[in-house]
Amino acid sequence: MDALRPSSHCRRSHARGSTRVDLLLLVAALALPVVDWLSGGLGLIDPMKAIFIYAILGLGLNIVTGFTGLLHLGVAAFMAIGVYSFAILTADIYPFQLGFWPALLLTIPIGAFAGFLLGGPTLGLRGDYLAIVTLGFGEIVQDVLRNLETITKGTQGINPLPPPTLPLPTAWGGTNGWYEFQADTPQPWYYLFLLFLVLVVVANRNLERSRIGRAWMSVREDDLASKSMGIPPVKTKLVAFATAAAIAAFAGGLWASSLSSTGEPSNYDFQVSILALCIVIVGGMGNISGVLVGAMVMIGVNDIVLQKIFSWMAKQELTSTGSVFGSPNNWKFLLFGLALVLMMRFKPDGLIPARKPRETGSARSATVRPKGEAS
Amino acid sequence: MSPMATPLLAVRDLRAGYGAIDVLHGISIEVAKGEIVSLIGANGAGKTSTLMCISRVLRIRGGSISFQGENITDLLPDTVVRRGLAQVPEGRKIFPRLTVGENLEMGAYIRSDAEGIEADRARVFTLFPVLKERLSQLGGTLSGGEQQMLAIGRALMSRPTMLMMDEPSMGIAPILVARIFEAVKELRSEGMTILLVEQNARAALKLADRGYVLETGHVVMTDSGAELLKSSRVREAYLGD
Amino acid sequence: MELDVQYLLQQLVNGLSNGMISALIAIGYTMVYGIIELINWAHGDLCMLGAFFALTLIGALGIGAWSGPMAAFGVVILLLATAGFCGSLNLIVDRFAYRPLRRAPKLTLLVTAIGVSFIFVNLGLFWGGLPMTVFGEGNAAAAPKNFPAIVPATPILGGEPGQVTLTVRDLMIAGVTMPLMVGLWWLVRHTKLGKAMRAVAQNPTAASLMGINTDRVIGATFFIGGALGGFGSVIYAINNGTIGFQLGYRAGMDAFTAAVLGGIGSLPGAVLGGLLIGVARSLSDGYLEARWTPTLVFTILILILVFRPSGLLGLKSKEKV
Amino acid sequence: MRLKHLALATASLASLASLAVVSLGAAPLPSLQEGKVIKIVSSLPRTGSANAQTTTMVNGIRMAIDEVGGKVDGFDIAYEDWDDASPQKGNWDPQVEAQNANKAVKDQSIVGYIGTFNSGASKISMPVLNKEGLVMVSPANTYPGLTKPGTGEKNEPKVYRPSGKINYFRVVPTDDLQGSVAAEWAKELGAKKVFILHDRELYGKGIADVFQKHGKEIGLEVVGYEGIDSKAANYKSLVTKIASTGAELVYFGGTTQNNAGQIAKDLRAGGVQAPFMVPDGCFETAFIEASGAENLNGKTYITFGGLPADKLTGKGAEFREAYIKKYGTEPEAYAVYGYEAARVLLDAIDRAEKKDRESIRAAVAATKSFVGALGTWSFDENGDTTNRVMSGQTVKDGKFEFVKVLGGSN
Repeated sequence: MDALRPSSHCRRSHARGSTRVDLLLLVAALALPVVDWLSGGLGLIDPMKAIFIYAILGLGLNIVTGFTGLLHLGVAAFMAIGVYSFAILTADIYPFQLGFWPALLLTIPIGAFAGFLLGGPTLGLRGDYLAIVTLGFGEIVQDVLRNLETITKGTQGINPLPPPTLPLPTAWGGTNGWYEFQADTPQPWYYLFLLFLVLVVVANRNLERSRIGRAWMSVREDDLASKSMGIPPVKTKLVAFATAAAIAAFAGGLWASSLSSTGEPSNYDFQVSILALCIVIVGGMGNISGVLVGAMVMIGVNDIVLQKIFSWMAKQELTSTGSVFGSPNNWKFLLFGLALVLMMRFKPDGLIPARKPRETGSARSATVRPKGEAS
Repeated sequence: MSPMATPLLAVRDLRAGYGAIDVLHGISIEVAKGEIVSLIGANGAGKTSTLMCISRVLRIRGGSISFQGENITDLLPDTVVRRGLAQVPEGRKIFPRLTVGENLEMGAYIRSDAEGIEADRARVFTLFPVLKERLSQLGGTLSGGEQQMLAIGRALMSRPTMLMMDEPSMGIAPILVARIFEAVKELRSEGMTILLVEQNARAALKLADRGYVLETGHVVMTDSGAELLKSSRVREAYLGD
Repeated sequence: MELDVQYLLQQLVNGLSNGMISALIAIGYTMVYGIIELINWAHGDLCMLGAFFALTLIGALGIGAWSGPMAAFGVVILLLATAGFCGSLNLIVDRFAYRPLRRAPKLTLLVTAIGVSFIFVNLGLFWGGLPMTVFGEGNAAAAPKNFPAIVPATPILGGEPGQVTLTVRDLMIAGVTMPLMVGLWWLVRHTKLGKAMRAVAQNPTAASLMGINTDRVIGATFFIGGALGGFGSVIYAINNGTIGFQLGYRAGMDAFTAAVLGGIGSLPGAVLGGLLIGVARSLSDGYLEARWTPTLVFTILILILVFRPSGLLGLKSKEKV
Repeated sequence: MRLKHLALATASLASLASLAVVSLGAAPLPSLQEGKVIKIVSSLPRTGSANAQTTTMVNGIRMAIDEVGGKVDGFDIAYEDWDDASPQKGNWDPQVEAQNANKAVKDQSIVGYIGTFNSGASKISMPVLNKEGLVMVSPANTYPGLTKPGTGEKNEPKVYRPSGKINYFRVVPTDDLQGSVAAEWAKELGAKKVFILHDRELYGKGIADVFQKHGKEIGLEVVGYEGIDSKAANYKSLVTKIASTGAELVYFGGTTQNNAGQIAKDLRAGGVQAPFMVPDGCFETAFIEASGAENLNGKTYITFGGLPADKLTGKGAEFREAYIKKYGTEPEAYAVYGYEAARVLLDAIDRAEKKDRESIRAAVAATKSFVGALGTWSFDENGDTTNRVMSGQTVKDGKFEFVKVLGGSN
């Protein structure tokens, strides 16, 4: 037990520190629409929604990959399950026709159930085998959504989907006592997304410090040792997996509502899973604040910074159509890839590395290669 | 103990660690040619880290290492072996899915003198005849003691000037432990310099010319093997008396 | 449909010839995984660049116009040059992207590989946009490119409707992949380098204590894996006849699935996995609905892993800590 | 540790601030131009697989604007080429399309929105633009439900028109037209047994479904119907299957990007000599390049909405000449559609009394007997082109060759 003392102390003060980061981010996020408004519309509010959604998705994935140490390459599949179940529960071409709130709540158990279904038989698998199972599941879900036209409308997409509603008197902008969110008024959406993000962050922080959270990390550090301490690894992993699936499905439901459409099944392909994974790793595996920063950097750079730079270039007539090199759009993959490589090169533990119990976590990464000693 | 004029291996003020934690806080060790020097200490005292630093596997944060009068602090692990400093690592670390023969071949990786290699192989087989019987068996199928013999044999295949051995007796049946210490003596009689890390302090100090006692990353005592065996501090802490 | 033996055999031929190409690419994954536990995400895209390199070479040397024995000579040139290109490129990537991260967490390496894959895809887009005569008149960068049929699809067996047909291309695929696989097996089993590769894979620390320069051995592994990918990309391009900057994703995914199905890290496993997936795809296309083929392949994969957690020929290694 | 976190927090704030600065620098203040600049934007997938097609479309749009010297009725026309794909997806991204729509309605100087490429993307932006009355002209959407009541879901298209007004127009014929015309042409060509393939996308499957439905109505025997895996390396197994059915014509609903060229190649390599028919998604030289001319020559049929540029006189011929001069290649189907979409929009801006969104929307809706590069046509009450002239082409000596006008009866 003596050996644990310094680390638990360090984790406590670390938690204090990250709470501070969280609060600062929250203050910045709350202030952003005001800044945006004061400066006459920077167009930052709308793209921020994507950052919030990916942050929620990343936080879900962080439970599996960050806390529990499992490589998960199919988180988009659970998002798609959330998107499509939200759509089927709400759209007026289906019999259920629920409202926004009950449907969004239902995505959570549906996602969790899907997580159990996949995780149950496969979570005993070793790391990279599990990775390909999740990857394969992602492909299967996409194909099933595409092929089962009678239920999912195939590639047509399901729309329109109901926006959130709030009980608000007419004086406050409601009609008949209800305020309905509008697609082109991003501020209410912004704050709603932010609220959900905060809820997910708080839930994650509590999970991180809870018994199950400690069990996750113990499984990550040492599967066998946890078993001997009475933590059943497969069951523990399953809870992590289902929780992540529930969060991803929830993010999906929210997203579908904000788009008022499911889009196509291919909008939830492998690239989304990879992006979520990159957010978790670039931010700092296992670190909640890291995931937030990761989402901000990864989506912010792509959706905001690059967009602004490119439209500035277009205005300065720096672009041309003559050759493949002339259009900035043709450089996007390269810039994105280069950013990933450089970030990993110079911050291999992520932008905000998680502090693991040092005796085990760091010792492993400091051996020649992070690899178990075969003997 | 008299100061050595030109020690074969000289470690000065060595510092190293993992992540944010320092495990070696300035270790200084010297080994003269032909000596057996033993490092003893509790679990986590830094014995294995010291050897890994000398083999240049673990990153060094301060201090220097010289071997045969040359500074080897900035070398890569494979070059250290080429300079004649081999290690039998803790837990054997044989290659489980290579045959015994292939394991030995890997030991001679830096060499290309076919005849010399053959001669050294024969020497290993005289030292540990059982390896010859197991020649085409996979390393992972050997018993713990046999694996230890293989690990020692493998290290010898590079024809080192000095051998570092990390816990050769760990997890091995007593009868085989005796055989291994026997082999260490034999090697010494052939003029091999040995730096021995052992948990079995009594056996190690009996064998050693000199010893160092490590505690939490510091050298706390150093003396001849016989003197250390007599020391009350050592007796209490490491010999269970 | 009643069982039509000719039809079944033809589908098996189709499946095996596709499977062999997958297997060749899968070996690149499995070798790199075996030695540094990296899922080399960029491997499929490396093969894509290899195909563009081969196409450029055809244009530069005018290989497309060669015929008869000269065409065979042309194929050999393409194979060797592309293998060299892909191997060197893989080696360079290892040197500058992966080697600095040897001590970093495993997933850091994976994200780097994903980044490299994006870079490769973009390079492929640029490559396709170069105004070269070999790419036809248009220089629409993203459009699929025609890869000349240097090896014709002439039947050497059958050829009439309803007969089992085996073409010169099928022969070429077998003629390239089989010797390479045997050669690789020999290299890994019997050469000093091969043994060193296995030693590094099994215990890198111990290997460096043996005086093995692990970085050099890992580099060699990247080179060999990349070179096999290069061979694979040439026969892929000749066999299919169309290449595009996004082909790497799928070629890579098929090969990676094959590698895992066979047991990642195992060379015979990669080959077996590739063949099995090729045949499964072919039978699914042939007897079921093609739209369900990807689903079927992944379902088979998941089921096999559930019952054989380390793949078909994978080592039942201990749960890694 | 405390210091480190403070530093991090400062860094993240700083990065937010820098985002703000970047955007401040980039956003032009509309008031500076005193309303003399009218902006048109296009929202098309510019990153990833559709890049080849959208590049030619953007070329077409730029040509249309250049032709009028960048000025209409005294107003300067500014054009921005927006991307609705993201690099992380390599394909159209609903989030980005939604952002584009929201961005467009906010910028009051934007009076026309050319897009989208994917019908699914329009489903997202249509209602947003509709509420603000911003006119949208699609050069590529063919899903009928976007405009035609009764062809899609029961709530289509009214869900896309919350304001009740029609703001969405398209210059391309919809799948229901092209699919039927193709089936009829197939019959005319003498095929009795057809094998239908599609790429499992909204466009490709939509058109294949119509082909199947109409084909059965007119007495074609559908001997096979398969959705392909558009990323597969090749289709040998499917071709073996097609060969075993004795199909006399193979129809593929899909695009060049979704491997049409590979199918053509595999058909011929697999000994299937039956004619191969594809829709306008393959009417581009890239299709011939990808397939290899020898696999298409004389046995491939392509349907296209409107007459190909080289068969047009007047406007169409001028366009073709100018395009070849500027870009050095034959204008593709997509280039024409892009050009036509931009021209109809510019024409409406010219005609609109006031240069505000509503007047321009009304002017687009009132487009009648427009002399365009695709022929002379109008917008009907749904916002669809009345151009029902479809043309059929084949491939000869590695080039598209006009065969005949199809389905011109209405």
